[in-house]
Amino acid sequence: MLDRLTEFFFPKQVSTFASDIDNLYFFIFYSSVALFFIVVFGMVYLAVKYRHKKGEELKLTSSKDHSNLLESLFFIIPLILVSITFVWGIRSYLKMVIVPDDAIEIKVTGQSWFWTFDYPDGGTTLNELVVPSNQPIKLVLSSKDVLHSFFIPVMRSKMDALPNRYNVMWFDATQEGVYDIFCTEYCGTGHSQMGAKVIVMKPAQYEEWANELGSDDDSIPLDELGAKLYTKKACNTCHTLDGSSLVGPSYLQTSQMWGQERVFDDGTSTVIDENYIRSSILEPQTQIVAGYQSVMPTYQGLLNDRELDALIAFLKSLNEDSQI
Amino acid sequence: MSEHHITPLRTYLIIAASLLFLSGVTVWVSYIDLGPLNIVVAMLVATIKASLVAFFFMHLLWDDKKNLTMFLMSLMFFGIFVTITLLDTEFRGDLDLNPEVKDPINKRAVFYDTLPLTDTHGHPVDEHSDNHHEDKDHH
Amino acid sequence: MSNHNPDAPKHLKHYFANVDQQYETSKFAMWAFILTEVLTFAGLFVAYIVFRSWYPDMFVDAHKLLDVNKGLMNTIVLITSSLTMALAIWAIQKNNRKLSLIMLIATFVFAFCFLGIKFLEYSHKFEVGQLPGEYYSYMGPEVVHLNNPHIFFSIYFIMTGLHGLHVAIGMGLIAWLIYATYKGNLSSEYYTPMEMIGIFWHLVDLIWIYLFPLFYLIG
Amino acid sequence: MSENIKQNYLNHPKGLMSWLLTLDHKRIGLMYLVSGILFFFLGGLLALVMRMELAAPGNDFISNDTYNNVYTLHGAIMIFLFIIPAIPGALGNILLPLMVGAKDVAFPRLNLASFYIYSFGALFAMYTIINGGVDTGWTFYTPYSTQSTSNVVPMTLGIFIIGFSSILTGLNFIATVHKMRIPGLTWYKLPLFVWALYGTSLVQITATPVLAITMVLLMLERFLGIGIFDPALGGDPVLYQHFFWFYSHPAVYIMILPAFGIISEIIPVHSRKKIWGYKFIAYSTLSIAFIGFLVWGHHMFTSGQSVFSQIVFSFITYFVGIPTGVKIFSWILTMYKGQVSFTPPMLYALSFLFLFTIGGLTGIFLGAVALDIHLHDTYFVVAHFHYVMQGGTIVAFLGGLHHWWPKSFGVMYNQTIAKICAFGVFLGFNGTFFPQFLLGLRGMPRRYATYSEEFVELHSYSTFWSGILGISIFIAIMNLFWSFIKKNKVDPGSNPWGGMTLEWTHTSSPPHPHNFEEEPVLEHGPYDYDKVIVEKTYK
Repeated sequence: MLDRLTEFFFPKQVSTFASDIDNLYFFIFYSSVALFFIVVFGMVYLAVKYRHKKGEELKLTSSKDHSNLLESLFFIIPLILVSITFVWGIRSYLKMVIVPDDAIEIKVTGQSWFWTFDYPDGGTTLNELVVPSNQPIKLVLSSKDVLHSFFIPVMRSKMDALPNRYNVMWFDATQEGVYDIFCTEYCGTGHSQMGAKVIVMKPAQYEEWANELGSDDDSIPLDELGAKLYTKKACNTCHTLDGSSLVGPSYLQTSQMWGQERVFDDGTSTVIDENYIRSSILEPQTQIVAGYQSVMPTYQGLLNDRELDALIAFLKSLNEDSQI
Repeated sequence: MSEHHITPLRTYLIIAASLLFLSGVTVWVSYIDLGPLNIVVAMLVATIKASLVAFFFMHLLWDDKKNLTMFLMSLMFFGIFVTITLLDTEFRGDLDLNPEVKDPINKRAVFYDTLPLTDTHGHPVDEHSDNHHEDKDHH
Repeated sequence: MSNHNPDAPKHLKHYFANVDQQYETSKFAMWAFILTEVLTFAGLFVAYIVFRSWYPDMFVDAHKLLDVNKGLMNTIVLITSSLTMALAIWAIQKNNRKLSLIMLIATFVFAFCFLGIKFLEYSHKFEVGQLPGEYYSYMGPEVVHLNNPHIFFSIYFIMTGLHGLHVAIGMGLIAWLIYATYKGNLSSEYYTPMEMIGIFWHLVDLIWIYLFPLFYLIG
Repeated sequence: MSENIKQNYLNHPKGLMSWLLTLDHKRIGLMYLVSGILFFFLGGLLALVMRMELAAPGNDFISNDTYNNVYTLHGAIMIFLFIIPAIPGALGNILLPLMVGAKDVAFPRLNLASFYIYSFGALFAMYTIINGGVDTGWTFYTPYSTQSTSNVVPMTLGIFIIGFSSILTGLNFIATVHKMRIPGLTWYKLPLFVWALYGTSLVQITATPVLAITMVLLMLERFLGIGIFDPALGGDPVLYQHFFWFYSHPAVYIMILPAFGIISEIIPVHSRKKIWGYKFIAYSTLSIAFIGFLVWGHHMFTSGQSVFSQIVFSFITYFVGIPTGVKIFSWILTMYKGQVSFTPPMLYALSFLFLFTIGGLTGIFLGAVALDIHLHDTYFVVAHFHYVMQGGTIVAFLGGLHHWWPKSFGVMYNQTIAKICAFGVFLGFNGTFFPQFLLGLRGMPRRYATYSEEFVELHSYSTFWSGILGISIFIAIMNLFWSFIKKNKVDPGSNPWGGMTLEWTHTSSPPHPHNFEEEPVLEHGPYDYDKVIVEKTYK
């Protein structure tokens, strides 16, 4: 019964402290339902019982306006309930802040509008947090621009990412799977698209993954790698493939304009070629396409040369695809 | 309006003299190094001065006590604001389990990196005879 | 009820029962206003306290760039003006309009001196680049090792600036009082505006009493 | 009542200037009411636009940027232009002097100035809309607000100016309550609406200055980069949140306390029963006002503030719950052995009790730190504060309007339509916001223009009911104003609900330009239904 209810109210319980928090929720929930029914039942009962019936004369009503017993009950019952809630809330909270010593530390950086994850053995992923199951994971959060907040509903955990400061959160995933991550601190245009995934793997699988991190892309052709990177590196948050413009110009449009002039907001223009694409990924603030805002962060350090070539190849291929 | 209290002239003069005297005292004390007590002494003197102003110049001593209540209330809310804010700012990273939470990542704002060194008059010192650094100073 | 009592003095508003009620109401409201003033400054004091405790060394070293002499002079000027303001009220209570007028003018002059000295201080800071926020450019040998001295100057300029604004507003009010006293609108029977503006003026003094040591003496 | 009863504040004196330069608190109250309602409609329209966008995932209706502007303006307009000024400014202005037997507020000129300052501030807010909006959220969190290219400065300047109007109204009310009561009207004989306004005013004059200075610092941060809130310059965004919530949490009580006052008037009058626990209600008003200053940090449970302050804030937060609970029980017990009539104001009051209880109880969930970390910045919070602000304050405001409408303006609305609308508001409200609790529990973050498929069903349900809510509120208010046009006048001496406070017993409807024909003399307490029978007279 309780399991069914938990499923109804909450996402899956994946972290070690999730069930504790859900139980706290149900404790408050049941107390609230009880109090609520007392209030509503009392209200309806009194209102109906003492309603002014048709034709009844107005009369002097009772002067009763207090009852020591009832009033002490009003104080004591809520006081007991909130005391339990407070103590429970703090006890569970302390479990959530005290990070176990054997935790793996992963650095999480928020940036408008994607997440970067730096793993302890080197290696970086974008918008994909890969962690082993049954192993405490400590996340050290910060932000490169404005406030973001890192929210994993299945872990019941959330923490703001502040610029120029670190914040810490941790969890211990109990079940393998792929789960949602949301940004919950408003951060501008792409706020609602600033999602990511947490991928929980079996420890052995994670080991394998961690060893391969950063070396797996050599074998696939450039434009296919580019297509992968397009979503993996969160280009899709701002650039579409269908010609419609989001925060930035669509890849398709740029692709179709290959070799033609592009006009910037300061009046200058340049020919779209490999060099232009490369510099607009690495130094996006220098040339802003007319009609758009200067919001793109630099990808310096986030893409290696092969990956840059791959993205360029992917972009060029879009035009050919559309002509077929 | 004849019943209003009229403070005698002598009181005003004595209060003003004490205020000036205390101002001298607090400057004099500031040249003595008392360590952390410096701030305590300075604030103590300032509070004595402030009470003199409030009670005598502002007539709180003789006024309706409601007015005094209003004034004290303002101090109380100020106290609440300070105390509770300090509960956060003084204790960040207080569990010492996560020392990285304690301090900002960069202690110094980035724009200092481009500021040229100056002498005590604010003129840039030509250390590297770096020309384009100088333009920055003339705004 | 709407017919006005012909014996009532002309400064008595019709919705008050008597002069005393009107006087007490104004005064009480003035104190409520003082409460809002104190809490306006409270925000800035909190900023001061928080940043001082985050950057204790920076505050101590940066405060040495301020001119204690000018600060002390301003303290003396302001205390004296507070005294003359109190005396102006004392004189009008004794129905001595002439003395009251002289005292008000003296208060006005002292207030002007205060702003004059402040102006000298500010203009020196502007010259050497000890400016608030990103406009800060002073990198003299005393401060070159400090972290973020611009925050000290931001807080210094905002707090003394807001205080200076209060002095300027006070000057305007005092100028109006001088006019009203000169015209003979105020007397020992009715001096509510002078009392209210007096309270405001003393508040300005009171805030300076804290600003002076916090910035000039202990940084 | 004498011959010149035909003279009332609405028809005397005449002329446009006599309105624009009026010092009469009732006229100023009416001007507040009209402008407040206009902003309420504007804010409501924006809310419906948001619900339309959220009816389905994806950007079908408006873009992300437009959505961000719309939700920011919805919040800012509802809070700063409607709820905070409207109840004290409209109902408070009209009723407070009448209830204490005064001829006017203590400072009528200040009162008028306060209205114009409010209008001036509102102009800046409107300029913001014309000039392309503002996209920071009504909280203006740094550093987003220091970097955003939208109209942050005009909006914050507008809020800064409106703050002054709030302070002046507060000052005026406090001085009025303290000094303008008629002889014999002691503190414990004051109507509870006056207590509520007194508590509200105390919060207004104490908290608003901090908002003013915060807005100034924010603007300076944009102009000069002062480095207090901007982390890139050594400042601290969490400190901004402390500053902001030091005002904005007490502001919640600026919004809800007057609603408590209205409910404390409506229930005893329409139950014809002495109010239960007068002193408890009066003191719980003041204690809520005070405790409201100590709990702002529960808006910051995921901000990274120190663990110590998390615990302290969570602890103090629960103390708000207890006086609030006492009030709810007292209101319900007031009906015990009374004569309850189900008039439109009473229906609103009962629906307030239902909705506010949910709003209050869900606050307990959010006060528990561990649970709040999951719920923070999700739709659970959205639903919670709408249950308090709309289900609480606005429902009480509508109830208050229906209660005092015949008194203030001398006209009676169609009661049947009013009752139907009261049901419509109740159903529409629950239909709109109850699903949002579930959305939040399941992890739907707030301020999202688009969302993933799993949330579609609840969102579309919410959108459907929001239409019904919007229509009900619109008709309810139109029904009120329609009574003006139809000139459905009540008798000047009428007392349709049998109220016992001075505004019902000692002045005409609408009141005399100077409030009372003769100096009112207090004959009984505000709720002495056990001692005196007051007839219900209508027409």
